[in-house]
Amino acid sequence: MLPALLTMVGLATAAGIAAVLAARRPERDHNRLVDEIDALLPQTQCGRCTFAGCRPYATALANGEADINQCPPGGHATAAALASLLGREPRPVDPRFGSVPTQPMVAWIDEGACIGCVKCIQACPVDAIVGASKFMHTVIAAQCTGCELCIPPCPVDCIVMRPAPI
Amino acid sequence: MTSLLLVLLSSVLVTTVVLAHLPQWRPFVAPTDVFGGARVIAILCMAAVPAVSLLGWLLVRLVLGPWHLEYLRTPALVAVVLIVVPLVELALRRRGTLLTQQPGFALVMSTNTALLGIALITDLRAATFGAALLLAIGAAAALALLLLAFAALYERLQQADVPVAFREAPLALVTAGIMALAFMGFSRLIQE
Amino acid sequence: MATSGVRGGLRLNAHKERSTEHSLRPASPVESLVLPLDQHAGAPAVPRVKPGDRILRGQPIAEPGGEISAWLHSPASGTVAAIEPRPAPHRMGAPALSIVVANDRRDERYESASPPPFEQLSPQQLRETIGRGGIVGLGGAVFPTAAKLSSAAGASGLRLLLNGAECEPYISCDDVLMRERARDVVFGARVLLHALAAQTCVIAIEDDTPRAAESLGAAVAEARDERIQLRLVASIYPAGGERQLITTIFGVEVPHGGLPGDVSTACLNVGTAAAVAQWIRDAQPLTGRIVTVTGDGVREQRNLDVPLGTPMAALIYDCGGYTGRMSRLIMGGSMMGQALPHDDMPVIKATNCIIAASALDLQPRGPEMPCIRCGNCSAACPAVLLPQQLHWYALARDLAALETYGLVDCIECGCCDYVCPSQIPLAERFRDMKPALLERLTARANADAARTRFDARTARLERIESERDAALARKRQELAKKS
Amino acid sequence: MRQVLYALVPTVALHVVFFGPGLLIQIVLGVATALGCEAAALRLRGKPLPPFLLDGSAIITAVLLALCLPPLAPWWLVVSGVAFAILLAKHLFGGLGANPFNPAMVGYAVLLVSFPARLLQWLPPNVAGIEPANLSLLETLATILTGSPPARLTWDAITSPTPLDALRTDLALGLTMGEAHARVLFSTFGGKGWDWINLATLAGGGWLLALRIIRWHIPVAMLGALFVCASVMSAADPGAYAGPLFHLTSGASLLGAFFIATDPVSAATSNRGRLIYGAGIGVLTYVIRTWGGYPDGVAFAVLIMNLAVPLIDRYTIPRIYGHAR
Repeated sequence: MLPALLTMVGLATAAGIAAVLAARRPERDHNRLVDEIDALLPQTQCGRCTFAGCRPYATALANGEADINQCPPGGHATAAALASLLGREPRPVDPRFGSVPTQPMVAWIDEGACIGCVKCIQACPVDAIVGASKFMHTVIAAQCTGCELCIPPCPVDCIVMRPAPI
Repeated sequence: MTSLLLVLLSSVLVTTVVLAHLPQWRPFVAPTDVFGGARVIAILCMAAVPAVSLLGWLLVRLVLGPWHLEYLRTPALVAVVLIVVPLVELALRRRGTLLTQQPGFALVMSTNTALLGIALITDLRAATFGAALLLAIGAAAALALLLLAFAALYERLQQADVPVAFREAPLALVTAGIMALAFMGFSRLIQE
Repeated sequence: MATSGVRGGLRLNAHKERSTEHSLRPASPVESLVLPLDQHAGAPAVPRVKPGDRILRGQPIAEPGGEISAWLHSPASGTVAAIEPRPAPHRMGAPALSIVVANDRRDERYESASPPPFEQLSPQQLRETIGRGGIVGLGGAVFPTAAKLSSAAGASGLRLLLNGAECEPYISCDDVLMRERARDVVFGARVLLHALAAQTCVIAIEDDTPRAAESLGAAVAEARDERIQLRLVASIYPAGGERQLITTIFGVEVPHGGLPGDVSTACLNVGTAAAVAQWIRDAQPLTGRIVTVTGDGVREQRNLDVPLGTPMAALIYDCGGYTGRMSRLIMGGSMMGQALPHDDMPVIKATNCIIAASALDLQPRGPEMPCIRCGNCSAACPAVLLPQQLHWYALARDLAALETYGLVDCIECGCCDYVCPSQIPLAERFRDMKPALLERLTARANADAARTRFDARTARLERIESERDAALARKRQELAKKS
Repeated sequence: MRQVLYALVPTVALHVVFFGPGLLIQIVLGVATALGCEAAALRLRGKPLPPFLLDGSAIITAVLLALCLPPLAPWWLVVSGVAFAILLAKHLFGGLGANPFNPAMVGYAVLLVSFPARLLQWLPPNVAGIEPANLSLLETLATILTGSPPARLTWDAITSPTPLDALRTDLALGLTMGEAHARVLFSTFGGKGWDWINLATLAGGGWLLALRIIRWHIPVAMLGALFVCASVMSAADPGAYAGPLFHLTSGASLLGAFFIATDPVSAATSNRGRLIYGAGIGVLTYVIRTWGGYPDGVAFAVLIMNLAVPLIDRYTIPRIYGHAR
């Protein structure tokens, strides 16, 4: 009786220790997972997911602090890919984070109305707006991700979203 | 030679069980990368199967045997699986082999039947440590290969025009059945 | 000795002799010429004339609309009748903005200052001059020649490859061109060698065009230019594909995603070389080309020297009209050509051949059966792809797998279609899937670029922040010292 | 696929010469079942009948399966085998072009595993030195339909093991190779009768190769691997293992190499993959024949390698033009 008890208790303890050891992701694994998630995100850097950019969102996903349906620019395809990668249940994008765009859009500055305040330049997460203080600004369409972050700061509302050139 | 073939035969039984689980690794998902998942599990098996089998064999010979506790063999081997798999998983994660699953029980869940089965067979069949080693390594290789083969086959079948009623699990079971049929060819390979 | 270093390919019945029996003759002039502004690769040209303007033959009527674009010259004297959308063959009959020229049949020539002998120009000046001739690749890709030369020029050990291997069935315009204008080809080769600052030139032709070989051989000998040599290649379709030909002649493969320039080669069509010669030597810009009119559906199968903008209907009429067996109209060869919905479309710079096909020429495909993975297609594929696997993934629209199996490397030669026992239109399916895959690749490239820029900006902001903090701390320390 | 059927004609003809008209009845039964099942499956799946029914693939499956069965096997054997092949192995997986396992071999394996005794009741060849109980066409038909031999004969009087089977039994009884070979069933390099049938199969296969309907990779790799295995083992112990020529000319080696393993749907698809696939079949065939529980291993070997095909395909993508190695 005693040997049996000892054996099983010993084995169970060892299993418990192993389970505790394996319960945390080692850093390297964590970083690779973040990279892998980041690769699936559209890199719009719009922050609509409530995080400061795509990589912060990826980190939150890897930590289990965010859901897979928070990326409107990525649309349902991205949500499905994230669900598949993370082994979670796929869900459509949550409309609370924004509507899924039907076509790629880029920002466009009405250069006649622009007063050269540089506020949009500071807001652009990918440095896609060029210009200087008191000079007209313009959006480099090829580099614009369509995040719309430049629209709220504009004091004269001269920025509009237009379909991306092909 | 003979023991290797024996191992192949033995692993068939357990593998069929594992394979029936395969579609469930990524529940509810259009399985975009079943093969990628299977590759990770195959690597895990390559490492865990020999470890579990040998530890189990030693445990039975050195602890359970002398104390006449053979009736505890199955629960003891389950415990060995529960010890080894998380540690192997940890080692893989340290190496950076991508495991997207959250750490915890997922991998144990999907591999325990196979590991336990192979450990039991090793324990029953191997008389010496050398034989146990050979059996364990052979079983690990066979299991890993079969997993990969079945995952690749599963991915191919995803795109086939399969009658709706037979999609996913039914077809996986039929396939596993035909596989078992194919491996019947190895039956009586070793007359003991 | 004819060589082929290419894997796969097909020996096809070339059907060329039917159109090469008659000698080349100019097409009969027509009343109205339609010149689409986007008939070359790259940005559309921008008109320099207004409706009603009087123009002369060879006068530039549209200028390049971008970095990669081409000049357009009037093929006849007359007036600009309109600038309006007209059905265009390169758009499968959809309208393209075109300059319509009303021919006054006076054939008055536009006099431009004739350029100095090309040897006196620097390679760069010469390339610019070639660009002003409106010259684009006449093999079918219509890429502006000046842009191509500029991207390739200056590489060390650069070789010029003139492609006279007209491997596609039915087309014989290059064959006829090499027979009749071999001197132009050789002169063009010398001009191009100078423009590229290249040292060697290979003119590659197929071993089933002996008269072209003879005539070119004589022209090469006459030119006494040791840099130029003639090479025969086995007539296996698609031996004349740019990449395939480079591999056959030089034994190197153009890397994936690369250009011939990456293996120090500039590859141009022989017709382009002849057009360059006519422009540089005779100051005649590209206003016409040789077109093969063939197929069982037209009465007189032959090659014609056709002014650009001539309606195809007029060309068919010029060749005696349709026969009763005519069933389909195709621009290009029987393997890669495009079916056209009607013949009310102009000849453009890309029009090498018009096939009025009967059911004998192009047998209608049988009903499509499932792929049985026989592998005939992969044996025939010159790009060493596995079309049977690509097809499987194309049906499943699995873009990731299509990328792995190299859909981007498909040259759409149609060999797989031709050999498929299940009558699967493979090349068409691959063509349909390519845009989606390219979109995916572009999206990924854009995302990568955005990520890099975002990371750079984040790093910059952090640096500025830490510098500001450091400055603040320093100031505080100084203040603390003072007090 | 019609040519594949033509290429089987010599094999079938010699089979009839040596083993009587049973095979023809089996083929008729099998083809009828195959077409019936195919039509039913197509109807159920809502596919058009004519192009699929007439493409010949179902007929080939039936003929190959019939060729593997003893000529006097009862009718329900071939019918159930073919039905399994067409319904389960083919249409369940998506029909023509999608079946990962060779349907004929699935049908055969099912029968072999379920009714091993029936499948071993082969006939003695009709050659000088062996006096088989020659059954007339009518008697053959009656035997197949009723499942019992004509009243004047017993099963034991009619049947005889195949050379592979006989050899296995003899070796198990402790006879050496030489002694086993001296028995009446064997000719110089194979079983009597079987040598000629296999020669006909080789001719048919060669014709298919010449027509480029099949490619050389799979047959050469399979027969080569079988040859190498048999050579090595019989060189090691000539008394216990049969030589390479015997292996190549007995059982379904040649039929398998040219007609079964080359089924493109279930085979590997790149040339390198085909070599691996063929070699795998050769090795497994030898292993199962020599050490396994069944007299012939081709069917199992083919099925096992079928399973490996998607994996092989995945790792044998040829280098695309312009890509770095």
